[in-house]
Amino acid sequence: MNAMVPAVVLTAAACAMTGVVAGLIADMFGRRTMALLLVASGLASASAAGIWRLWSGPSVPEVGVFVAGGGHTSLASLMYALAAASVVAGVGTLRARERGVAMAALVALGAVLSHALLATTDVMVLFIALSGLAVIGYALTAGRGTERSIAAAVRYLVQGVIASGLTVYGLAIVFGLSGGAPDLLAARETLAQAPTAPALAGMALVLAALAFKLGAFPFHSWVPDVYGEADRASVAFLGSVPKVAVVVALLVLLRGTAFASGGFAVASQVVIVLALGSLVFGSFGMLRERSVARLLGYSAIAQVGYALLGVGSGDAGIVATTIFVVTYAVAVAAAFVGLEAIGAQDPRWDGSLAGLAGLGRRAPVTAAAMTAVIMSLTGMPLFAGFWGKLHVILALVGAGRTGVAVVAVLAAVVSFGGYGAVVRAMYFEDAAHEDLAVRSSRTMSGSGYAVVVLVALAVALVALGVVPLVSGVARVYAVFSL
Amino acid sequence: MSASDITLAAAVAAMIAGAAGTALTRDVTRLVVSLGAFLLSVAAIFLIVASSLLAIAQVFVYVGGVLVLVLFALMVVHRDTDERVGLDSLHDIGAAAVAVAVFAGLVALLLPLAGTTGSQTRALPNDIGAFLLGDGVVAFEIAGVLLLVALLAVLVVVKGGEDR
Amino acid sequence: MNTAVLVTFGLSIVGAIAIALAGARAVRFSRWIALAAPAAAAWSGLSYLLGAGPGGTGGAPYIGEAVVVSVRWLSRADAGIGVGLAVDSLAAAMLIVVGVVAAMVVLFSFGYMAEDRAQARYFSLLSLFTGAMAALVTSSSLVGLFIAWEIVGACSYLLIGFWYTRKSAANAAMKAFLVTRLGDVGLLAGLAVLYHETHTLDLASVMAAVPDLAGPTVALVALLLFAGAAGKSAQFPLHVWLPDAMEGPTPVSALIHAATMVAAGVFLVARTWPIFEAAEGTRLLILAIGVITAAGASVSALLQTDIKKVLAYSTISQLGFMFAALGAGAWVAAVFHLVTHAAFKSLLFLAAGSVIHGSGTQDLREMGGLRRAMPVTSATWIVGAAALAGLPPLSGFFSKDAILEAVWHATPLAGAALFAAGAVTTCYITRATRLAFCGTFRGSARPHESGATMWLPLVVLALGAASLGAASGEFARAFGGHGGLSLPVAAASIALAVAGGLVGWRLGETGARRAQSGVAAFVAGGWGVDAAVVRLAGASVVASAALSERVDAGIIDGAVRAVERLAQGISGELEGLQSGDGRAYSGLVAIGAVLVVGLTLWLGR
Amino acid sequence: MIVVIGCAAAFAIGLYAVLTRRELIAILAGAEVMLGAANVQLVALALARGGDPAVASGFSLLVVVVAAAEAAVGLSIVVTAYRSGARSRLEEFGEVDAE
Repeated sequence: MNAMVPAVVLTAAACAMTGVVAGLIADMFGRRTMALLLVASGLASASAAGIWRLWSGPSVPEVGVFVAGGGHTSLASLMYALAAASVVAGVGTLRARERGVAMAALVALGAVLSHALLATTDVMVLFIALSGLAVIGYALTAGRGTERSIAAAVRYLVQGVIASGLTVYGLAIVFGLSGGAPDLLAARETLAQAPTAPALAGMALVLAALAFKLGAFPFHSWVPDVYGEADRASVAFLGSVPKVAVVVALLVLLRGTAFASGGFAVASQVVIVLALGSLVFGSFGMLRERSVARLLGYSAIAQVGYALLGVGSGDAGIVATTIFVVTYAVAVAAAFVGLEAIGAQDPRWDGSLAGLAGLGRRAPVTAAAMTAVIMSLTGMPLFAGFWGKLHVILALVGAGRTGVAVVAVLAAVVSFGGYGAVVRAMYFEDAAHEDLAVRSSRTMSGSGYAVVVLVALAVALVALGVVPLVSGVARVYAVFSL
Repeated sequence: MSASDITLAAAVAAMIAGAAGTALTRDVTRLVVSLGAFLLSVAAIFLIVASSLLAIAQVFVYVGGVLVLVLFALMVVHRDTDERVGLDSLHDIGAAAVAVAVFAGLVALLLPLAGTTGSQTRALPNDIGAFLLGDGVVAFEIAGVLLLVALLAVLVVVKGGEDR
Repeated sequence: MNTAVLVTFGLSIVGAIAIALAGARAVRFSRWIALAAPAAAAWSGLSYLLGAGPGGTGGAPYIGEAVVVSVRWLSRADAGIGVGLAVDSLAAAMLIVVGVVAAMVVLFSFGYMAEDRAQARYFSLLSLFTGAMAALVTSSSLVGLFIAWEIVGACSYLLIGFWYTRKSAANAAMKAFLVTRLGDVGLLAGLAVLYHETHTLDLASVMAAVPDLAGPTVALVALLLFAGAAGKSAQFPLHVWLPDAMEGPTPVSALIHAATMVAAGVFLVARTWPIFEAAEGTRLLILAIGVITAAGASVSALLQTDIKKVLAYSTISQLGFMFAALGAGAWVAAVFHLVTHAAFKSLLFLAAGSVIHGSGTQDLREMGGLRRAMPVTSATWIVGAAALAGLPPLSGFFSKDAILEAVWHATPLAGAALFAAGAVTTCYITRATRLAFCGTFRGSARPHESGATMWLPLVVLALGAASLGAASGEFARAFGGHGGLSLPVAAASIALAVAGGLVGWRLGETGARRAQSGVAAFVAGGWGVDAAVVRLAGASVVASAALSERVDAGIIDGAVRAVERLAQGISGELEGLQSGDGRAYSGLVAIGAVLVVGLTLWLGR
Repeated sequence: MIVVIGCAAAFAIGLYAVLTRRELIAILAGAEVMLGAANVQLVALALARGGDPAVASGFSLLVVVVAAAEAAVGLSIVVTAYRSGARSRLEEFGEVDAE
């Protein structure tokens, strides 16, 4: 039995769970900061476990319930690290909340569920992990406790239960057609011989469920909502870690399991359609948005479009998608950590673009790091995001979808308007009110956590953008290839 | 038509009736009763086609847990109104069209599959336990994580509302 | 192996970081670091030329020899894209240009930027720019070139908006960014098509594969690459950003917006010459655009009252000359003109910077008589102006005549237009010279000569501007083509230059006398002995300038605004989906799922 | 066969309830109907295709547990939302514009 669950999965999950338990115990004694840091350190050691596994020798992919090893291990490490970053960055906010530690624990459990989702070919695990992540999403959104955030959680919940019902039905079909075998890898033969139309419908429902989780068009409605209303540090987790997991799960399902066989070639076309819709909707949606977090929500829709383009462009797309989703996850986590830092430095900030005016002078370090993050999201060369977009576009062209690639490039051009507005607000616009003294005295204690995490992530983005120029992309990103 | 077939048909009919009642009634009490009927008939179908354990779990978890929760929530939400609370819907043709499309699509896709003969044996509780602690242990463990998640989530949500 | 190139990048990045870290207080010391990267770039170019010897390249625009370093990106063999550095004669020539001009600009900036509080940022960006530009010219693959291309664009953006508290500077930076990106989209699309067709973006392999490509494909690729080049090199109708870019510090204009970055478009075309050689139709378009740009911008330059704007339009016009040469097939002439232009135009910009520094104004109408107060500046300016005008034996004469000859032989009509543009060139530069340096001072400040760190670079560049013509023979031998002069062309161009100069002299005088009376009166006021000539010239100048103004404001800006409005409109329409109504959202999820299933079944039927 | 039709019908009815009900609790009740119907379908299809009853029942059991957990969280959100402003209908939770 244990052979089916590679040791590294257990080790990492155990580390994270230990952190959760330790944190909850510390919370009982009222040591909230310590509790939060315990949760974070559990996640950090989970991340380290994966890195140690990579260090200790070339990993052999093991196939079972989990397809672990190689890229999956490093992706899991990355996810735990990002979850830890979100907890640490949120220390300032979370320790002011009565259930802050529980929220951090939800983040940690979310990382464990994402890890489970990352490489599973088991429909049961897939379903439970998806549901768990949905529940975490509702709770973290409502946990902010404002009327608006609760309203957003309600809207998200109603959409989520529909998606959940469709997911179970889709899984019912897939599970039934594969002769009652939960492992899609084992069910390759059975599923390939099943009647095509129902099998396709089942796959389409599963695809729709994953697309909902990703926030792809037309399942996108909750994204700007949740990104705009939940705690910024929570979004740093919600927007990054589950995204990596779901995108990779999609890759594994569509390219590695029963769905990869001949009759399912349509999947890539459907994915491309969803991707194009997301690209167009997200890119244009960014243009009118005045709230930074909601703008990043639209950006997330567009970026999911790129990830799906990678998923839809054949074998060459596997590496491209992984590279893209890794760079995007780091960037989006950093972006929301940055918003957390800005909000912590100036509690009066209302989250609007206009409120960022003059940030370049008020908080030069935060603004510079934020600029690097935005550049990476934009896909500028020298930043990690460039490599992601470049590879997706090259993969598309390689797969003979030049027209789609052109649309992707054009959508990127449209999105410049949205990203440019953020940088422009920080550097090129004057603040309406310049009372630095008041500002600094009101700075919440704990903003330091967010700033440090932000700078670390921004440096990582620049490093991931520059190092490949020197070493070649292959060496850096080989760690992440599946 | 054997006796079990007739029982099954009755259970299915009760399930549809319960669902319809849940969807359409304008009365709170009837909603709860309809939902209860639906959940119980699901348990009955489980009992007939699959396993007694599943049916018992369905009764315990849903009828004993969720239904009480629904009732409780309804009471909280409507405690300050004296008269009988009405429930209404925004019936619209679009939603009906979507629902009909889903129904038609599912029947068209799945009906051909149902004719094939399957195993007629039912699962014993022991077998289910062996599966969940054997091949299904990962899913089982992760369901445990999910329950912890749900517990924390409820705490966070309720406190989040109070923090304001 | 040419490790000096690697040293250039290292110094550039390390320098940029070191200067930025050292901050404002240590900048008097740390700014010397910014000289290191240009010096290394110039040295690496020079050492290659001395080592390989002219003539060693056999006339090809790109050869894969002298590869400095090369790495592959993706491990998959078929999808592999190499990125690497290679030095050949063309790259070496560009390296010398970049290195020398950058070094002079940095040195000049010591004095020019002495009072600025954000010097550290300035020198740090200059250092980074130099490295990126060196990477651009030495990249052995189009991907590397594109990356460097974007980085120099970003540096340009940041330096135009250097004084970002000024609204106009911030807007100019944004405009430059957006307009050049427009071209970059074309370039990226071109690379995508190339990659699709040849499965490589390695320069050497791409060039080897060009003969196998279908005619329309080559034409398309050439067109898309040219779109990128036109954006960077400010060719009509993408030229609108360059005059605005003068909002940046003047030495930046000298380096980026005169000598190096804007010439990158010319370099790109030269680098990928086999593609353009095979695409005759596209070359005709390039010729047309080049001639339109050269003639239109030179006329626009005539009417400017801001000394930097004169030079900006002049740069656009000279780049038009280069593109005309490329269109006519004479890429060697274009590259040679690129080199000489880099020398004399950066000289002119720096001299203008010195003038601005010394007289406290950018407005030509408030200058005058500066030759007495600023002898070194005015002497070097005149050398640069004469080189720009194409007077023998200065460098501009040789390079421009090569272009005129080539274009004349290709299409006499275009040649004639270029001859006219050459005459207008002399005209505007003479006018500007007279307005600034002759007569009496009309401004309010006390003009004074600039310090040694400022005039020394002027002298060095003036020597280059004067003498580079001598290299024309060497150049022709290194790249192919012939270095001799065609006597009739030279005679005609000299005659036209002299005539243009005389008209310009008159324009300068009237402008000086009626300093404040507005543009139309300014030209119309040119009564005198040769009133008829001046009036004819003046009327057509005003008319065509007004036309170009209207093209700029009405059509191009209008188009930009229309695109913006369209995007906002689409955005507004899509916003309807995000209505804020929870019911609509959940409906969308259900309908979406039905549609996804339906689409899947339909596709898989 | 009858089970397949019945489940499809119940699922569609549940979906209709979710889409049209105004009271949040009624929406969640509709969602329970969807999940219950899908769960029956899961068992029935797997058995019809010759699946192992133990495996199918185990999976179905997990679905029951997960759905109940989701329902608990959903109801807690509904109650919290009500307490935060006496709102219990979906249309009362419209998005307020940022400005």
